[in-house]
Amino acid sequence: MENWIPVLFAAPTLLIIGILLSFWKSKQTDQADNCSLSLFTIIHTVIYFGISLWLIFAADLPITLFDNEYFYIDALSGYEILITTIVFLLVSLYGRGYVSGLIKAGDLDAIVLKFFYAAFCLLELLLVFGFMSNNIALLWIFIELSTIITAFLIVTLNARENILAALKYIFIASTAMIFGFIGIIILFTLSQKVIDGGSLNWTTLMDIAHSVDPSILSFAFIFLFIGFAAKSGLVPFHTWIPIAYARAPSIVAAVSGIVLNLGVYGILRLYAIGNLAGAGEFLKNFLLVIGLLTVIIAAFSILARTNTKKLLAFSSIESMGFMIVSIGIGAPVALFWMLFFQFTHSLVKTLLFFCAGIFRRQYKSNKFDMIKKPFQLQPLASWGLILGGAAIIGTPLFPIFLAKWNILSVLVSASFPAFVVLLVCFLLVAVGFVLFFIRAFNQKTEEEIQPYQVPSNMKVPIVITICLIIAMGLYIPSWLNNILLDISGILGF
Amino acid sequence: MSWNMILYIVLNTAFVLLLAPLFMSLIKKVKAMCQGRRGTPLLQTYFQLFKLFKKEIIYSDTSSFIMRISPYLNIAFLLVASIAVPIVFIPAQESGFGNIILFLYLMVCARFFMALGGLDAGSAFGGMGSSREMTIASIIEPSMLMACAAMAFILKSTDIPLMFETVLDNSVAQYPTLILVAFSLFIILIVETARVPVDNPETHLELTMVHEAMILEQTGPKLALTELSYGIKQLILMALLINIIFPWGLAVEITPIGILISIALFTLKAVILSVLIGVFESSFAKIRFFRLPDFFMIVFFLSFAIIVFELLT
Amino acid sequence: METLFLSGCAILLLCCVFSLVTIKKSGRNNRRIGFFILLSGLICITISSVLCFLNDTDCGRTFYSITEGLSFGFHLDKLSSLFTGLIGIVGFCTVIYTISYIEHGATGKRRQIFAALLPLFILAMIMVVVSDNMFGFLFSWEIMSISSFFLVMHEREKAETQKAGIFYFVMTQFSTLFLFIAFLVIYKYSGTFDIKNAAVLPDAAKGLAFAALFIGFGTKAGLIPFHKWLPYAHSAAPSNISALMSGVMLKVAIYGLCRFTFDVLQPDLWWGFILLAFGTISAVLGVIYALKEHDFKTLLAYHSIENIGIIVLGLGMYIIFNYYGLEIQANLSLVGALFHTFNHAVFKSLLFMTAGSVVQATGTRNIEEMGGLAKTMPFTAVLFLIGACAISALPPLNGFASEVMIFQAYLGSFELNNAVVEIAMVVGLAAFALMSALAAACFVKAFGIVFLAKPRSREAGRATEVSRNMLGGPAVLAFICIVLGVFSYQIIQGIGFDIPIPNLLPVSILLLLITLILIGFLKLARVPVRIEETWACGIRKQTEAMEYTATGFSEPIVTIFRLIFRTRKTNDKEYFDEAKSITKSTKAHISTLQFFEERIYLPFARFVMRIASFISEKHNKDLETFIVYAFVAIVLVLITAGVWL
Amino acid sequence: MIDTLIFNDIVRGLFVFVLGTAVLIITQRSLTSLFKIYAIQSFILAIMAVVLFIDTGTLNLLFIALLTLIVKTVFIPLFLHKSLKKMAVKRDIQFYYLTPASSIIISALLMFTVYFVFKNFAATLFEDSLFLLGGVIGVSLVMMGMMIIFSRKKILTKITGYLTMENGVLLFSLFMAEMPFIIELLVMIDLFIVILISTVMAFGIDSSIESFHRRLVKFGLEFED
Repeated sequence: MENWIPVLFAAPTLLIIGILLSFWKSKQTDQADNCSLSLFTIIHTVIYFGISLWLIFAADLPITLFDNEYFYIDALSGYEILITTIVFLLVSLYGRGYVSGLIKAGDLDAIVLKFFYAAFCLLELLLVFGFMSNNIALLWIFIELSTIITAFLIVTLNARENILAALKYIFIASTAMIFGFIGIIILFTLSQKVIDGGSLNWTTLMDIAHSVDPSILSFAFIFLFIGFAAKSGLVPFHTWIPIAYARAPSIVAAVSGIVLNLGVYGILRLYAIGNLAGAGEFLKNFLLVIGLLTVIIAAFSILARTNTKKLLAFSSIESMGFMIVSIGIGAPVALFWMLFFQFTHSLVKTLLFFCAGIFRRQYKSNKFDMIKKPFQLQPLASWGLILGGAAIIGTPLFPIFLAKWNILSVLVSASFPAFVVLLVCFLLVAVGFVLFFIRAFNQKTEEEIQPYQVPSNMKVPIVITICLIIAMGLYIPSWLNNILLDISGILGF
Repeated sequence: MSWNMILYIVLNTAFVLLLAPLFMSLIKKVKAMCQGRRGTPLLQTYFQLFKLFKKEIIYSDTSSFIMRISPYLNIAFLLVASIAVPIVFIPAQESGFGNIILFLYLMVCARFFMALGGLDAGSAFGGMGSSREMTIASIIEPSMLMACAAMAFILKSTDIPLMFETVLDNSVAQYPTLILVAFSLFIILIVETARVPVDNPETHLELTMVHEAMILEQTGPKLALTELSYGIKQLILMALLINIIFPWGLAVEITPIGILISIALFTLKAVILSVLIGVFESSFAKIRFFRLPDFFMIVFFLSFAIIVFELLT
Repeated sequence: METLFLSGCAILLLCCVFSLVTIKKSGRNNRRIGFFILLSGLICITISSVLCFLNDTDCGRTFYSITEGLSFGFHLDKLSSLFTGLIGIVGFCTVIYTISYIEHGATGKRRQIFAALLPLFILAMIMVVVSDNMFGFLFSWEIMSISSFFLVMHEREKAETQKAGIFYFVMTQFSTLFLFIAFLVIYKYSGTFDIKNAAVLPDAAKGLAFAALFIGFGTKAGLIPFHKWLPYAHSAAPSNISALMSGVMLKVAIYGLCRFTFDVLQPDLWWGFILLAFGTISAVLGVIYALKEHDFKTLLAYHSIENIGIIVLGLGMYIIFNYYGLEIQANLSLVGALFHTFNHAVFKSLLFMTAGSVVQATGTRNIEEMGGLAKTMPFTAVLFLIGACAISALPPLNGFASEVMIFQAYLGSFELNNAVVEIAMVVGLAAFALMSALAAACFVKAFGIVFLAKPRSREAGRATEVSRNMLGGPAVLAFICIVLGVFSYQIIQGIGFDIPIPNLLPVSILLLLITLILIGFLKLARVPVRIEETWACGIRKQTEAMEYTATGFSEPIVTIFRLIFRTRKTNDKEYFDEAKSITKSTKAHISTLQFFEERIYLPFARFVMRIASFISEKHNKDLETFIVYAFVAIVLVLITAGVWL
Repeated sequence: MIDTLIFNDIVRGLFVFVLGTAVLIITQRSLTSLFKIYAIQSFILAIMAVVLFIDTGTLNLLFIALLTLIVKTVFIPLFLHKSLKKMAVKRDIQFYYLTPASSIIISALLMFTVYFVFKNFAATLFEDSLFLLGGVIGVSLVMMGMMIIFSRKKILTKITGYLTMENGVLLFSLFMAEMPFIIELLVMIDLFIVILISTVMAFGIDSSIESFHRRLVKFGLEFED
């Protein structure tokens, strides 16, 4: 019975992509095209959201699909799928108004529109399949494809810098992924030593982990880690993120914030296997070092930022680094709060990108010195930016403060120097954000700027996200609590 | 507030009010004698006060309510401070007045309002007087506290009547370091009453007068009250110095004869001290204003040394 | 009493939500309604804390928990009820003052946001003081900092407010960082978050926890090395906010210091010395810097640093005396410090509010341009005079009542049998005396220059008395000052400490009696009164230029303490001829070195910024450089794999 | 089946050829000959696969050899030549960071470090030292590919660098373990898509925005309306 779940996911996408591609250039104006095309996208994301809700609440996880177990959904992948579908739903709602703004401003010409929406839906399919795939090689391929699709989405604005940004993204990501593939081959030979046919499925690897030689497993871990690190933007491979986010349209930037989660998901699974195999000690130090390096570099570069979207890009890198550090601690409490942090961080980052998008449309540039009289022109966007910024910094009313407090309380006993360094970096990030906001929101100007009419369907997702964030800051629902608890159970922390 | 206390307060303040002008004119007379003049008659200050009380009050148009109330507050604070220093007889029980910190700060209060009065008239003299007065006060304050600390450390209490009693019971010989304390108290007396090395009480020359400048604008009865308060302050500090060193004759229980003896003895000792002050004043020239901190450092170091000796033995 | 307290907090929260909800129609009257609700909330809190303080009953409950580990609870005992009472009273008066103070300046909507943030700020402070676990403490501590940051940025157009805002935010986050370290180190050893005796810490960790606590709370309280944000934040913030911040927020930091050093950790001796040393330095330097300050609110801000110094040195002495077992002196210094906390909150917010009315009336903050306001603003002048007398510790008022306790503790330190400690105490006594005298001098200058003589500028001349409730708030505080001062002996006895302090009641009765007798005597004599011109050696017209200025007044003291100020006097001349004999014009300039800012804060900030620009410049390179980064990283990882595995 | 001694010599000979082509690719300046050398390299890999098939007899290797022959030796170089004709570019003479000489030295060093790293894992991963050598050369080929990417200017050269990395991985997998064929196929498809997107973008870079669409028409991606 369960076999039809991937079909359930795949069918609507293929159907909608077919409709989109066959969408003949009809007589109506570009705006009308945009409305109908974006309608299809919204339907697509709503279906996905429905399925993921059904998965989380109704279905009794874990479910394995197809006889050779290529697809497998357990609490962790269900949780990640939930995050992805929520964000995609919000982004598609917001995207409808945003893309019409793009077309009106002439940045996006109507011909490429259908490819844009098709790629958007395809990306969601790839991400969901990535989370569902039990086989690491399959996950590898989905990650490769998601890189390509995101690169294509970045190129849609067909400005010269966009193509450069996309190329950088492709090359950095795929070169690192090739090293990932070497890791897969090593892992495969290791599994062959233990069971005859050798398999790359997460489940079988988890079972045979205790009988695998830990040092070679961590060797394979390192290669795979390089691949996933490029995908989730950790230090040596993070350099494409600020350029890609700054050039890409805001909805693509918001969505590629979720693609980073796929990388962190891979690292988490791998670490779980390594932990079971007894290579925990080396992996912990490795993850702590890389995580701290990422947080330090991101924190320092946030301080000197002038471009809004680059500021958000670096704060994404910093959050990824923080997640890797909390995985590196290895305690179940840290894992619980790291997953909670992942959920809330994706929401806050989406909110920030929405507001940055509105500012970009209003002031035609991301530079902070172009922002004039933000509170009069775009009250909702500026308050959204302030609340989002406060949330990212970790002010109490918002959920990220809870996550930081608990992870740090575990980190104190794990390693004190890392704890102090992390705190200093949080201070730098907070100062960086406030410096940016104070300078941006207090530019004086005389000339009259007519406000950019923000359509209501862009305002709705912003308000929804703000309410979601504040709600999660004060109350953690029981179902979320239980899911996170059995995830740490599954991963054997 | 037992009978003993009320009688003490009445007697003490009456004595202080009566004798204060006497010692002011006595010191003037001694200084005149040192300069070879015969000087004014001893009762001159009484005549002056009486004359001033009859004169009319003139306020400057720029002054505010401060100018009107500062003389009253000035003399009120100093009269209450005078209760802390028993001259007539040592009151029976622990009254709330005796604390030495309270005594010092009441004098700070008087100076505070006098300085405000000086500023109120809006003339350059008043401003300069207040500014210099507050500067001198803030530099001498640590030395005053050190002297009090020395007394408290030696006599093991912070209540002035109690201190006098302990010195009265066992003679000075028992506390040799008290002599050094007396010396720094003498310097503090000179500074507080604006005597020559620090400031010249008689002159009205802008550059030299500090205390006088502040009360330049006071007229009539207000000036009389301020002059009287200056006399009271001088008498209290002299009483503190005398009774801490030679408290003999200071009656402990209330007998008319005992009180008369202590008053007589006190006036005698006070006269000797005033002569000493007069001679001291005329033997020094006025120090330059910015040399004063070094002068005060000597006093500060002296009382600091006392305390260190007291602690180390 | 517990329900009263909770209802008070609920009302505050309601008020914050109310003004947020009615943000659209930002009319004057619904703001008034909001403020009246706030007043009622504050009254409930004050009553409940006074009740709890007097009959010494502890009460507490955890009222909300996010997940099983993180819960918010409150626990009201004697110490925290003192501080909630303080917040209640000062908050009450500040809100009365704010009702008409907020009507000037800033657009309607921003006033509405201000009206929303004020109750949140007060509620956060109360929650900090009463919270029973570290999570709740830090949670409300952060909300307090962030809401006060937004309040400081009320008039955010001005460039100096932005600078003050950034400076303030950086220092609050700096203090939160150290609190994080302290709390989590304590959590690491004690295993629980709640604030109770965690005696299990080993010595090194206890020392580290104390150091982090001291820096964290010291930054927020404004002790010397971390004080630099205070003068900027207080002069940039609107006056009622700087009244609340310096009156109450600094005290919350002091509460934190007391609670954690005395209740949670067992204090060692060297802690006492650190507190004593930093307290004395902050007190003396605070007042010396205040003397050269000519911006009205910065002058008061530096005095906050001075008074915080007094409180901290009082706490330090408590630890030292406690260690040596001198019961009376220990009680004296602790009660002195806590009583001074209360007094300082009362008279400092009184001073800030009256200063706020003066600044609003004259439109400038520079005291050189004020003068003669006593005649045009008599009530504000009287209130400021009461505040000034209180802060410079003049006898009948409360400033003296608490400082005399600390003096008494100093003078009683001869019973310590350790000579070195006694010498330290004596030096501390000298510094303390110097500080209190300089404070008196500074407030003579402040009051004299601002209120007395003739107005030095046209705006000061045109100043008029402020509205009724801008006088009502400060008047209540002035009354409290007098009552606390005169009845201090009775109050302290009532609370249950019998410590040897002078009874100020008879003193003040006598003072009143003598003054009344004298006034009556002169009235009877019906002495004629005449108003004439000030005597100015016969010059015809007495102009305000001839008055003594603030710089002139503090110039002698500044020259005496020039080593601390390191004043640089530069005068550059221009000459007509190259032989430099006939000068065309000279420009003289006196600048005092902002030691902490120029030597410590700015160089450090520049260093951090240089690293930041170096690292961020690495990120806008082309594809090849990025691949080289990746390549080098992969080779390094391979080598580590080879070596380690 | 065939005598192991001769088998070792053949395999070592093929290794030398592979390294030769890799070095040539790094130092090659003209793009057309660059693609030819890439085709030769893929062809050698196909032979390697066939030889291994003969030795171990797993049918999988034969399919991989066939797949490599079709896709990598014929189809991709053809596609690259076609796209080269469209672009005006003929030579890529600009070298960043590494001149041809220094890049050869570095690749030798790399080979040594990879050998040093893989040595202590050899026992469990490879059957005998020949396979270890194969694995090491595979990984160092990948590293060389990466060096090509960061030391050359033109996008097409970078794509060839990426393809060499791909070959390196293929070589590594030949000597390491028999990957299920479905994975190899998917990897090949994915490789092709990457190249397609990059070349399309390469066109975008070279041309200005207006002519960007006209060029797309040649690829049939554009509808003339």
